[in-house]
Amino acid sequence: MGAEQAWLLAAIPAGFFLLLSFFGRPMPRGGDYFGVISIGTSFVLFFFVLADFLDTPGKVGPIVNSIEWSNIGDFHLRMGIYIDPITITMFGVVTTVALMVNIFSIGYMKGEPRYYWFFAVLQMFAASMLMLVMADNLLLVYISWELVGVCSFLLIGFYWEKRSATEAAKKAFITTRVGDVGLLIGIILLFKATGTFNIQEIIHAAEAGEIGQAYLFIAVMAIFLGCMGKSAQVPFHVWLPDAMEGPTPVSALIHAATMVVAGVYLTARLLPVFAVADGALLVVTIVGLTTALLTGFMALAQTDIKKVLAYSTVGQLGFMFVALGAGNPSVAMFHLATHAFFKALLFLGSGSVIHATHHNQEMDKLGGLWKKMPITGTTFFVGSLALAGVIPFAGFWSKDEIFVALNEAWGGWAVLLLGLAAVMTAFYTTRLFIRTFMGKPKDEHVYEHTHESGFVMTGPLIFLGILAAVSGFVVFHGVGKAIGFPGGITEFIFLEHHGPHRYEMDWGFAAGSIGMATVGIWAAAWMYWGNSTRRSTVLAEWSPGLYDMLQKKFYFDELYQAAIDRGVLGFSYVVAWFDRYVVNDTGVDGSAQATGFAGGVLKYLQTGRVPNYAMAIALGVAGLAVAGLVVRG
Amino acid sequence: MATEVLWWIFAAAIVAFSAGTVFSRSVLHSAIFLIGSLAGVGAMYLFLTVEFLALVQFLIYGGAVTVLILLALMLTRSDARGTPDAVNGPQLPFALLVSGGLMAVLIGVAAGTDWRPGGVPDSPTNIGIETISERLFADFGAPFVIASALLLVALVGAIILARQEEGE
Amino acid sequence: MTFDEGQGYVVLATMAVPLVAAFLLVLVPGTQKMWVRYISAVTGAIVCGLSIYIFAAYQVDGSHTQMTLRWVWVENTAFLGKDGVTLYLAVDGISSTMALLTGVVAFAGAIASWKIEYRNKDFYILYWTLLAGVFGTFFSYDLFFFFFFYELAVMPLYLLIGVWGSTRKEYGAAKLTLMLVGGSVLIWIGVFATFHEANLGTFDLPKLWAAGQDGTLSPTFQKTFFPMMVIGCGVLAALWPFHTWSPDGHMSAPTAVSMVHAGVLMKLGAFGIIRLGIQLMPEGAAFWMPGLMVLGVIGAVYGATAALTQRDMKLISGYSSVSHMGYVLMGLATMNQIGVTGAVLQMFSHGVMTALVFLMIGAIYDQAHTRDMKDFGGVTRVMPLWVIFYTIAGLANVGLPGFSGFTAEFHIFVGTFKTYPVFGGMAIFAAALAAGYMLRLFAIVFFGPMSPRWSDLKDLTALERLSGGMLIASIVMMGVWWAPFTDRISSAVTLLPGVTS
Amino acid sequence: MRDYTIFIPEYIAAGSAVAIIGLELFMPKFRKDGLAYLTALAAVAWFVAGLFFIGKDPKSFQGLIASDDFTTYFRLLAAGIVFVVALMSAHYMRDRTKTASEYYGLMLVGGCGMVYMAAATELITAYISLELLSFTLYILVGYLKRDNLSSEASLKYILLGAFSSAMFLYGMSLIYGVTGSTTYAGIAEALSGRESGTDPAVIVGFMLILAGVGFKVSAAPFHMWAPDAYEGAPMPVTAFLSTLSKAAGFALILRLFSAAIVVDAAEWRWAVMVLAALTMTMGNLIAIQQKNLKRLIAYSSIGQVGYMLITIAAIGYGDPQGGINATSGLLIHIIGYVASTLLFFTALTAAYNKTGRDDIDGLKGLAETQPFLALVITCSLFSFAGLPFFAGFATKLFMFQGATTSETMWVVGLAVLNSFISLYYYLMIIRQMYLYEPVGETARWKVNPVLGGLAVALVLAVLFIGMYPGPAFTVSEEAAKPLFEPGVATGMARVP
Amino acid sequence: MVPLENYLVLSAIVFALGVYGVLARRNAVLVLMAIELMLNAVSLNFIAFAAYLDPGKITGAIFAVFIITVAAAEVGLALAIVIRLFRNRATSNVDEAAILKW
Repeated sequence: MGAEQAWLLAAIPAGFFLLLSFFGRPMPRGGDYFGVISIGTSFVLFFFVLADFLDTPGKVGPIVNSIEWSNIGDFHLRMGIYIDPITITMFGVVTTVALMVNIFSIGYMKGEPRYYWFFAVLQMFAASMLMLVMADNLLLVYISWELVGVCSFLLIGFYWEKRSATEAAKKAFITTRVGDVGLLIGIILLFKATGTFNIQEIIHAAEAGEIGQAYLFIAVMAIFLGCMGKSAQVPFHVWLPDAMEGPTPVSALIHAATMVVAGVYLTARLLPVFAVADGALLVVTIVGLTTALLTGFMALAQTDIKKVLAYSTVGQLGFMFVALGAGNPSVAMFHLATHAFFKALLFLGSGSVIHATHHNQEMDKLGGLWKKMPITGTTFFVGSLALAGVIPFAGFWSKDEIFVALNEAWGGWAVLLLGLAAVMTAFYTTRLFIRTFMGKPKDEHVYEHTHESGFVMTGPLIFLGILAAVSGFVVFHGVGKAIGFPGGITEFIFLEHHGPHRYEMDWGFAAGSIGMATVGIWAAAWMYWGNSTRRSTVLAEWSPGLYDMLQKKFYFDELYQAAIDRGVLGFSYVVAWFDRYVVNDTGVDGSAQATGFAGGVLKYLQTGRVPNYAMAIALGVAGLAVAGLVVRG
Repeated sequence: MATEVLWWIFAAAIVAFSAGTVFSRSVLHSAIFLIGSLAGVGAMYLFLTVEFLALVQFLIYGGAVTVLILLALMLTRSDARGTPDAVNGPQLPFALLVSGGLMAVLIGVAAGTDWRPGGVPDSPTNIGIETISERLFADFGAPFVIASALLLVALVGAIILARQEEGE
Repeated sequence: MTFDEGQGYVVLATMAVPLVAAFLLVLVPGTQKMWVRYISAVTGAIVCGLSIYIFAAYQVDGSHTQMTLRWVWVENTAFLGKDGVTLYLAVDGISSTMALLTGVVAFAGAIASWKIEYRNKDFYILYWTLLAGVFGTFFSYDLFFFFFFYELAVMPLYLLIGVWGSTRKEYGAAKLTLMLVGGSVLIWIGVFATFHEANLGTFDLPKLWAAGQDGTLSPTFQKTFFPMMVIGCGVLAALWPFHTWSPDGHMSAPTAVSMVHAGVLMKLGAFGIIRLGIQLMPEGAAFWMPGLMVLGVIGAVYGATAALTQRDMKLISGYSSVSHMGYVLMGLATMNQIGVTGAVLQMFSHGVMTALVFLMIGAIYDQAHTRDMKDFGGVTRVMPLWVIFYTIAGLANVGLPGFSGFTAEFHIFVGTFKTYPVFGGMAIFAAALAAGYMLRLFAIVFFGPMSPRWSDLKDLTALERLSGGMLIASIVMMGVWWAPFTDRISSAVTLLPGVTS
Repeated sequence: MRDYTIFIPEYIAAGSAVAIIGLELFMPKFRKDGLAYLTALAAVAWFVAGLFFIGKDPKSFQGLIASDDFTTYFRLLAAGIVFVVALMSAHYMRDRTKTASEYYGLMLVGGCGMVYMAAATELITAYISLELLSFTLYILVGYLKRDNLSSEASLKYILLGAFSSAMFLYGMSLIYGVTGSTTYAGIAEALSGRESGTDPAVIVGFMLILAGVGFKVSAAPFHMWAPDAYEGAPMPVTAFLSTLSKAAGFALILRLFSAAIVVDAAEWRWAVMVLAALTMTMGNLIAIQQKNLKRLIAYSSIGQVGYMLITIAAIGYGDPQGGINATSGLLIHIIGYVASTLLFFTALTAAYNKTGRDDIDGLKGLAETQPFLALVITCSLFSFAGLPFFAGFATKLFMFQGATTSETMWVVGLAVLNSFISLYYYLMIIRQMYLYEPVGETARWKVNPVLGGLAVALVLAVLFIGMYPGPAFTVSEEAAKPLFEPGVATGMARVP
Repeated sequence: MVPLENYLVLSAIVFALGVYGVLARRNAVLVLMAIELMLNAVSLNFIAFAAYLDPGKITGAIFAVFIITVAAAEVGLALAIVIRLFRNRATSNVDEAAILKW
């Protein structure tokens, strides 16, 4: 199989989606094995694609394969795939994580209602996501983008009997949809300027300066709005924590590793266009920074394991945007990949905990679980270290790269701000780990019944744990070469736009990174180590208001609620009222009633008396005669 | 000259009788005024030298029609002497206004029209009975026939409507 | 043998079969309810098959007008010259698409009405008469017959809604009928004026179109009467602010009527704007289209906004129809190829998805006798298939890729952006509002805890599945592979006067 | 030139009338519905005799009466109306009167009156024919003499009729004074010989004539007798009034206006337009508020008159070809309107014979108890409203199209708007029949076979005209042509 | 001699008085009488025109003959109807015969 047939990666899961959704229910075990087979096939195919790509003789170049989709006059729409290193990176990330999540789910979801449906949608999700990353045109990107959103909606709302799940699903869909308004506008604006949806052609046009600056800025900002929505950047971040209402494997797959990075992916894909538009990159940086910082703060005070991880995800996405804002897509993609592995690990780990403790995800009731769940605990520990950016785990390398790139692009102030975010990352990660796995159990009853999960769940944890530990090393030239990338992995990633570039350790930044991680970890350890609650409440005591604000996530939800209630729904009530009473009752019914009323009045002219009738005749005659004399005479 | 004076007297009488017909409070008086007015018009036909029509007017109108009307008045009023017949109160002023206006318009038309571009003769030409009969029977046969049907219809209609049925 | 020969009878048959069915049904005794149903189902199948044939057999590369049939009706009498009134049936790319829509929806509606017990014979007679009118309008190339069938399509609605409807049915029926006929009144005046102004002694539309383009219909005339035609047709297309029959009418109408009405009849209005507006009065169109654009945008945003807070499921769909027809009008108002093509796509798309929505609402209303969203919750537990069907319809409504709604809206947006970027942005915003009201409905009705009151609701019947399945197939077909549609539509759109590429 | 043969059809009609009256006189026991069938037979004979006159060279009787296609058209129409109304009356009159022969005889004579109105080419003849028809109608309206409403209606009708014919006569006298002639051709010649038409006598004369004929066809504000007379009259007479009397009025108007005074059309066409606008608006608006069906149809027919008057105005605005167009439009609409009205009254009579109610509520639930009649009534109402498949659609469309000129455009628009308003009250009737349950007895009942057959025939006619108006339209055009042939009218409108 | 206009004016006055009578009187018979006045005025008009302007053909005079005929017949018929109403309703006042209205 060649890379031209990469569309099979998406087509196979899509086919399995249809299979499972139509026939999954009566299958033994809901056909969960088909899920593994489907994603597994894609996972295997990924290696074929990669190999084919690397084997392309001569200069390694993008692979394009497109067909004509529709014609309207001189508007020809082509649909196709475009395979370049970014795509392949995404292939790897998506198929790997999806496979792990599928396997994990077999254990985790056992006994749930609509078991087959869960797997069906997972396939659809994988298919859409894979289609998204290989699309050669923005229209196809948008199509898959929306399909991904729908799958997310279906999966968040998987427990639809719960109101909160339903609400969360709705919120996720609508929030991202608002961003999508921007995305669609941006796509169409770019189309209007260039006459094509093809990404490469748009990039060429933009780089050739065919599009006006202001116009281009508006267009890319509109597209960026969509990316912000999908990647839950401030102020669209509110849906992601709520999305944790979905089953935990879903959180791992969608809301940590793959779907939410679609925004990052698209921005990376279009970064050359962003780069042309003055100021666009600065906006991206600022949004990324703000998100990283704010969500860092928000995560500090959360007590729900998954919520902490959710905010952490948003924050890490902020990091990626910062990297993009620095004009360095390869670094962003690198962090994207490492983050996908360790965040999937963390989520699956937390899923394992939740599963083991019978759906308990409050830190306040957990503690000391390492003893009971050694594998989960260990892998979780690895993941935490990677997230916190401890050398030599994966997160360290990618974050370090971001700092370097950021420094090159925007200078020290940005690095400092991002550093603060990194400190907080280390802090809440440590807090999470300590409070869940260390110390004494806070709720004996929960603790009693906890047990280690089965191999179907721990297997993926171990696999991801290994990746989280070592995947950062590919940054080294030698490692890349060793695992088969000619010219090293950097050359692979930095194809075309930036030219070959060798990673070199900048020990200054590395030291800084290590320092930040240490500070965060130390602070958290100081507060939460042991069983003393005295220190852990130090912030709440010092400033209850601030603590409250952190816990309430800077009141974003309340603000939105008010805006929607008062603003949108209020406006809707006004419009509905206007429609009912002004347009309908007054305008339409009113004119009907007026007609009827006129008839009701006029009919009383008909008095039934001959003299009156004769009077009408006489008046008519006299009137006509006089009018005739006046008009004509 | 004398004819003119006489004409004016008759004209005044016609107007007066007509006014009496429509203004009189008593129906009986009205009927009598009507006879006067009709007779006056008949006289006018004499002025216009259409003796035959004057005769018809006296006979049919002065005789038959008024008798019929008087008969109807008798039949439809409990007291034949005729109590004052109230007029249509609320409409009265408008009736005056409208008929006055109509009168003004018609008088204006009569006076303001150039009836014949070459000028109207001063006096009427004598219309002999022969001319009338010739025209009526030779040239207007069709309406004459239709008019006979019309009279038949009126006859039949008056009979079936006025005929008393058993039980009345 | 050229393709055209003999094909005109297919078009005639498509229009005539419903009429024949109506006549046959008159002869069937009213007590034979099953016979009535069988006849209707067979008729539906035939009509659907014929319309699919018309769609499939339409030759994209062939001449613009295909499958013509001409029978002289009245000519060389008084003011009528040669070809005065002819039964001139033909299809172009647009009407072949519309025929497909009508065929599918008609069949679906016929099956969906299987449950009707009360005087079902009369119901089907009126139903098929209405559909004959719809087909006739789509196929007519003669102004007289265009108007004839246009009125015919409106006429049976009063009784269909008044007798078999629900929820203030008399009011809804009367308002709907009167407003629609009120609209056709304006068209009527336009017809008189056009005939008089062209002074060709013929109602033949191609000749009149030619007159509209070569200036026989003077620019002043066109500018004067274009608004009349467009508002007249626009009433049926739920042009803001003449849309208020839509929510109330749909609320009152029985299932199949809602399906056909929202699915097909509203398209007649937009179709009329193409035929009698753009094609007949290109100068007027050029002058007035910005105005139509504004009204379309208002309708799109307004309908979506008003739908946000409705409680009756049918009202939501009623308002969303206003919104979606607003897109159609916008697409037409763009006067460029992509936009107008998008408008026709949207006509098809809105037709099938709205029909599906109303089919679903009918399916639950027949059992629950309420459509108030607040009464429901967690219906998924008892009616999972219903929920899936409704969800597909809803997502198509929202403009989700993979379903027809996206295809259509996307083209409209692209077209709109070419000329009116700001309005395009507002329209896209309205599409986001669509997500708001649709998901609100999903959340309230489908999800959440289920009230025990609904525990004995039955899922879709086999007939409803068949009916809905056809509609879903159409939705998905257009959503995934729209080239067959765009090929046909754009072949016709290219030739519309004043439409830029 | 006295060619008595041109009256043969009317001899048949009038002779039958006398024979029928005589029959009952001498055979008082003769079945009263039998009289109706005899009348219908006479009408058929009349009709068949009339058929022989189609397309013959126009003949004139002393220059007063023309026997051309126009006349023949109304001859056939009159025979047809009498035929239908006679059949419609059979049971109705049998149950309500002691003697019926006069009724049928008068009906035939009234039909002759209509023919002469159409045929008259001279004022005296026209006037006498008009009175002939009016007299029969006065009597027929009051024929149920024990009925309060019937005699009241008759009284109103005759008083106002006489009043307006006095107006009409005064107008004629003024025109005669100006032109010195009473023949249409003479009037036209004299008028075109005058330098200007703006003499007050001409203008006022036209207006008075307009008032007179306006009364006949019940144009506002001369329409007020119509609802009362319609409501009070026996039901078949209402049908007779609303078809034959209206058609006759338009026959007279068409001949008079197109042949005689079209020369000075500038003086009256605006007034006709104003009357048309006023008439249709008044009729339709008031009709909305009616409860009684006969009264409602009265107002609705007033609305129809408003539409028809537009064509008269259009004749004034057009050249001869335009006149033919407008006239043929009007004539075809008269066919459609007459057919629909007769259909309506046939069904209504059938229902009335059973229920004895003529108000809208009386039709409640008719679709349950007698679906056939409900369907028939619906057809007729849809035809009135101008909905497709029914005569009203095609005929109204052709009429309006024929009447459309640049100047009359606004009234045509108003007319279309009005026909929209009319839809509302037609729907009100349909609503009673279809949307409500019957009150009282809900069992099905049978329609009298004669009425049923009549209704079927009329429905078919209405459908035929609606779906294939070609033949009717051709006939109408042939009938319209004689009016505008050179030599009949000396010229068309002076350019204002 | 008396000019034509005099007759016409006289006729106009009588006609207008007749109109007034129709509009103002309640009794049906009186209304009829007023109508007779109007018809007389018309006849006068016709005859005057005939005598002055159309002495050769005297169509107007013929017209007057017919008018008189019709008027007589009309009176007869109308009175029969008035009597019919009187029998039914015991009134001959036109404004009391107003069941039919609106």
